[in-house]
Amino acid sequence: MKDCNALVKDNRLVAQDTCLMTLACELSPFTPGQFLMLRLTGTCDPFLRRPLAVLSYREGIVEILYKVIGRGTSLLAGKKKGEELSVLGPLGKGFSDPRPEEEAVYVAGGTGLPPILALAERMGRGSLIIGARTKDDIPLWERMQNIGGVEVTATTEDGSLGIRGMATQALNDLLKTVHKPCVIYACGPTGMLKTAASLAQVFGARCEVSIEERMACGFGVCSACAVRTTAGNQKVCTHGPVFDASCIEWGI
Amino acid sequence: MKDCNALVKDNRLVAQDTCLMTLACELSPFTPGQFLMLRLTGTCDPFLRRPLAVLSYREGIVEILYKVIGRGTSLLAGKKKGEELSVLGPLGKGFSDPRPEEEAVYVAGGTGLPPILALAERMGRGSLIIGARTKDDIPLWERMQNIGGVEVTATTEDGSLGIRGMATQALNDLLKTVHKPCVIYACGPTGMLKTAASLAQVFGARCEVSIEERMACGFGVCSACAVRTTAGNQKVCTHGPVFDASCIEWGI
Amino acid sequence: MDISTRLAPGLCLKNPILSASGTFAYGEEFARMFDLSLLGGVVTKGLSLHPKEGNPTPRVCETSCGMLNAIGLENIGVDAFIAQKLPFLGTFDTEVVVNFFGTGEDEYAHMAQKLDIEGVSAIEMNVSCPNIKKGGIEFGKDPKILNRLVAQVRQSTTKPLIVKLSPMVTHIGEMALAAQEGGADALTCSNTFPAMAIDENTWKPILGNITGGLSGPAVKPIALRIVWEVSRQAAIPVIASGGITSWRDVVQFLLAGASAVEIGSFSLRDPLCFGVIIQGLIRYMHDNSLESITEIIGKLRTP
Amino acid sequence: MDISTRLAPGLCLKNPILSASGTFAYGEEFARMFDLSLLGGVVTKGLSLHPKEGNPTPRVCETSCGMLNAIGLENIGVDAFIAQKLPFLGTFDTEVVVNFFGTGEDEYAHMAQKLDIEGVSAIEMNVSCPNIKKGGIEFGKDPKILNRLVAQVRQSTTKPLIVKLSPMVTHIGEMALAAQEGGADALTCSNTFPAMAIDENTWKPILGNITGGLSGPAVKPIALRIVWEVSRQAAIPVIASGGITSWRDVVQFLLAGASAVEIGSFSLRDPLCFGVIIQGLIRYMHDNSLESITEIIGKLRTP
Ligand SMILES: Cc1cc2nc3c(=O)[nH]c(=O)nc-3n(C[C@H](O)[C@H](O)[C@H](O)COP(=O)(O)OP(=O)(O)OC[C@H]3O[C@@H](n4cnc5c(N)ncnc54)[C@H](O)[C@@H]3O)c2cc1C
Ligand SMILES: Cc1cc2nc3c(=O)[nH]c(=O)nc-3n(C[C@H](O)[C@H](O)[C@H](O)COP(=O)(O)OP(=O)(O)OC[C@H]3O[C@@H](n4cnc5c(N)ncnc54)[C@H](O)[C@@H]3O)c2cc1C
Ligand SMILES: Cc1cc2nc3c(=O)[nH]c(=O)nc-3n(C[C@H](O)[C@H](O)[C@H](O)COP(=O)(O)O)c2cc1C
Ligand SMILES: Cc1cc2nc3c(=O)[nH]c(=O)nc-3n(C[C@H](O)[C@H](O)[C@H](O)COP(=O)(O)O)c2cc1C
Ligand code: FES
Ligand code: FES
Repeated sequence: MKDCNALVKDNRLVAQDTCLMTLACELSPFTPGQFLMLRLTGTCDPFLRRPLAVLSYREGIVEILYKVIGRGTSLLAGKKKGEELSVLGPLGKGFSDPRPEEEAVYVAGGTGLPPILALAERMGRGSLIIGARTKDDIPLWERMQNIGGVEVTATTEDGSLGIRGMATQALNDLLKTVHKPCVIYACGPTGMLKTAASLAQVFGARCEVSIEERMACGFGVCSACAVRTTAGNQKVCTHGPVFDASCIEWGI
Repeated sequence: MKDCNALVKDNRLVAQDTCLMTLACELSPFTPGQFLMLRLTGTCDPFLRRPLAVLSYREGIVEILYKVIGRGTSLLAGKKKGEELSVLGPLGKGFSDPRPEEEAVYVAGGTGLPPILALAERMGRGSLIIGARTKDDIPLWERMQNIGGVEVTATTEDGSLGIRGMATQALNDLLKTVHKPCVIYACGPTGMLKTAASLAQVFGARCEVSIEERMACGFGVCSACAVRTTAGNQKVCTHGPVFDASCIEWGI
Repeated sequence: MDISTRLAPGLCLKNPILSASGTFAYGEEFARMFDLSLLGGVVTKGLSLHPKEGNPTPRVCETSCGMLNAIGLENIGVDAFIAQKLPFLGTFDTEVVVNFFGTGEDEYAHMAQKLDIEGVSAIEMNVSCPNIKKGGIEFGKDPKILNRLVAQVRQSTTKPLIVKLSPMVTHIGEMALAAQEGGADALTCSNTFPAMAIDENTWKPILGNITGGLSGPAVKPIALRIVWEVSRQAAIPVIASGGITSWRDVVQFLLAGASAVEIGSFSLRDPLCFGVIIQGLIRYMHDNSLESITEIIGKLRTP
Repeated sequence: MDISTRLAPGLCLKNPILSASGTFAYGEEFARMFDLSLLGGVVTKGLSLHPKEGNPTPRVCETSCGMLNAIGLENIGVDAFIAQKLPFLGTFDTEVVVNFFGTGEDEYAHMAQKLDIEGVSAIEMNVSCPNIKKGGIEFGKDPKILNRLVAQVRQSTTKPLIVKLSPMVTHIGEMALAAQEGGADALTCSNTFPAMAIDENTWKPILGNITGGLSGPAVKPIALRIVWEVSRQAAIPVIASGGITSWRDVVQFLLAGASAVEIGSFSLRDPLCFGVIIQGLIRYMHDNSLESITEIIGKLRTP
């Protein structure tokens, strides 16, 4: 982990309200699932950094993919080539590699795509399910289809791309067809993660989920990002964001 | 007075820590001595607008000349062509014209140049004295010398340009040579204004000074910018910034 | 859609947006920028029995997302106000709330009497001033002193009486109840926070008065908590004040329990914000199919 | 140049920069980023007798130039701290200040006893917690309750005792004197300001706990005023806390009367700020030919 200045190389809209930014900065090697804390301005307003997953990092160039939600991501979307950002990371614990005997299934929904895509690209095997409301919400569709060794399925609620329905339905269908040990990697809305976790139990699969929680520091000192686990409260930013799904106490 | 968006056309260093900015925005006609309140960012930090005199305004293009002092002026100096600012103005009461029979003497020191230069350029007659610590502190020296009809004298404390000494000394010397009714227009450090005011009294000249005071609104509603006058407290932003020097209670 | 809001018997604003005291002078400057009739009400600069000169300059100073002021309550005095400013305000279709203060109970009462005239819709007492008779303790810092003061003013006026609380107290709810029991019709929560700024180069305070009052977005989260706390304890309407800059802020303060809001510092930075905020509120209500702002007031959903 | 500062008999920091409680955990994470020995001292997360789970999430929220937190004092408990964290902190050349709290006087005293061990340089009492035996009123809100509490803790420890005051009180000077007379060696001014945030879309509070504490640059002007007020009334050293982000802020707080400062929220945003601030302070003193920070402390030039 380092605090470094990053230079915006490119920043463009790649789907409805979703931007892909490339930044030049020297990071240590990352594990998919790890994230950065981005500081957006020189002034103290906005005050807190924003957590965003690393999509890729190679030779001093990092990619992030983000949805414009509120003030911070709007400011980010306004950054132009040549502007500077401060970047802290890579932070947290990423996904574990699938074991050699395991079939890997990647499931992403909403803003959960970046860490999942990073993992699928790194592993180059298995199946990826991307779920969205509609076609326009799916970024990097071409790029996903070209990950060598990874089979990609999209689900959309309105049927505008791929299968009509939910990602978890497609996951269920897929798991039925897999006849070897399986590991599910999921990132997305809590409802999706919960369902993925129970499907994993039903099918006897291993399941890792990447959790989102509001953060202040991102490196483990403020206790903002608590998540209830079977081992008590854990910090999403250092113990996670990736957790073994069976350890999470999902609550109501 | 209007609140309008202004587009930065140009912004460049023209002397030590001093920038000239041109902005495109539609203002109503201005009187030299009037000022603008500039808002620097979209966020609330910095919170207050900054008062800056109008140097010139013609056909939708306004010029301001400012010294980089603190946070606000630094942010201003960082603005690039194409960026936007919000501009409130023109505000306040400017200088009165010299009467036909009056000889006009303009005296500027420190950040006091812009309103004085604006007036000299508008009037096209009289004498201008610009005082500074050193040559490098004097912006727009060429431009000043080319104001048709206005004789320009520089004074520097280190003698690096013009006469070695203070602007008020040069004013004193000049007044000795003028043998008709005279009006002095001054803007600069309080010490300078005070001396100009007493010289005016000694020589029986009329004297108008432009006063600086911390402002919050700039349009007369907050009472931040009080100045003691013979008529009680007055607001620099609406009753001034230009006052008849004989009305100011200079204090200690 | 009904965005009117009731603050007291006989005091109903057509919308919940008021100017704040001390950032609107007596309305003349803003009237040159927009029609004051668009406001729910205007609150005047705080008036005293005699004209007041105020503090030495500098009187304001910028802080992170906020500002300090130590104007020192400079004002033209109540008589000059009534003679020179009130008639002008009367030409607009808006409620005129007159903010005032005194140096002792009798002066407050005297002021209230003087302001019990046509053209004044309500009076707002600023109690963040020292009681010079009681050794300089602020009226707004002791519930007993506040209660007595309010009761005395109550007897001196037939106008709706608004008490503007000081925020920097241990038990704001106690102060609210003290004012309510004294006969206040509504409460403004709240005034500025005592604060200061220092210049590390000169080693001097930046303000001529050493300390001043903090306002602006910086204090909004505290003001919101105070409104929420007071509105659950007091039975009378609450007017919010502190850091409001947008219709979003207005909705948040309404949810916390405010019946109206005052916009102060932000209108110094953006004098045209009032219209923008009112339009934003109307649009928000329209988009959410809300018929009346009473559907928002105090409707915060807590677990 | 001497930038050391004395906070109590036997407690002298090599420089006036401390971490703040709750934004530094127990030091391990920061130790991976820089050598903790550069700090004047570290202040640990607030500890309780038993481990504490804290509040439901969301626990933090951004505000204008600041943040709210409602962590709910989650901590590993004093025993785990002593066994697992204290030895690590002991490996650095810095003072270890242990922040703690209790639910009643006996628990505070018991905690103080437990912490009266080697490796602990001083203890800092957080009194912004409700006294569950006294109907939930905060210890830090009543001078009598505070005085008794401090006196009892005083008798239970030989360590320098720092009391961290709650800022949201009517008379902060009274609270300071109550702590001083109870036997405090130093005062930290101050903790966060009770505040809240509301989501106008969901109509819900943003924090799981509804309210939280405001910190960051937004509150700095108030914290500065509190330090100035307290340091002129109390005879014991004051440690400043609230919105510090730069060496300029540090100089301002020293001028106002602080003997040291704690840096909290800003270090969440900029974890490397400590070194930058210490270097800036040294440079400032050098540029101004200052030999010792005692030449700055309390030297505000007032008219
Ligand atoms: C470990 C981690 C990795 C993430 N990776 C990505 C990613 O790769 N791409 C992406 O689009 N989004 C990602 N998110 C979500 C992203 O952090 C938020 O969408 C973003 O912070 C919103 O900021 P804002 O200022 O636009 O929204 P605002 O609502 O204005 O933010 C206000 C505050 O809430 C916090 N916040 C708001 N939404 C979230 C959220 N969903 N999770 C955590 N904090 C939130 C912000 O950080 C900020 O402190 C990630 C979140 C976490 C915790
Ligand atoms: C009517 C008027 C006209 C002016 N015209 C010019 C001009 O044409 N060119 C120019 O270079 N300067 C001018 N000034 C001074 C200019 O406003 C300040 O230098 C500028 O506001 C400094 O802002 P800052 O953020 O860089 O400094 P900071 O010190 O960071 O500012 C902090 C606060 O102090 C105020 N402040 C600081 N210095 C002054 C000052 N001298 N006068 C008033 N407020 C101040 C700022 O407005 C701000 O609110 C004028 C001032 C006034 C009152
Ligand atoms: C320059 C200035 C002058 C003020 N004068 C008064 C006053 O005379 N009487 C009063 O009750 N409040 C006064 N206030 C307080 C405001 O009315 C308001 O309550 C406070 O600033 C918080 O709101 P804001 O954050 O919207 O400014 C003043 C505030 C400012 C900034
Ligand atoms: C996330 C967080 C947790 C905190 N936890 C504690 C705590 O456990 N005990 C305590 O006394 N203060 C706690 N504080 C208050 C800080 O120590 C500090 O006094 C306050 O935040 C003001 O300083 P700042 O503006 O530099 O953050 C906490 C503050 C934050 C932001
Ligand atoms: S965000 Fe601070 S501990 Fe996780
Ligand atoms: S700056 Fe507000 S009255 Fe002059």
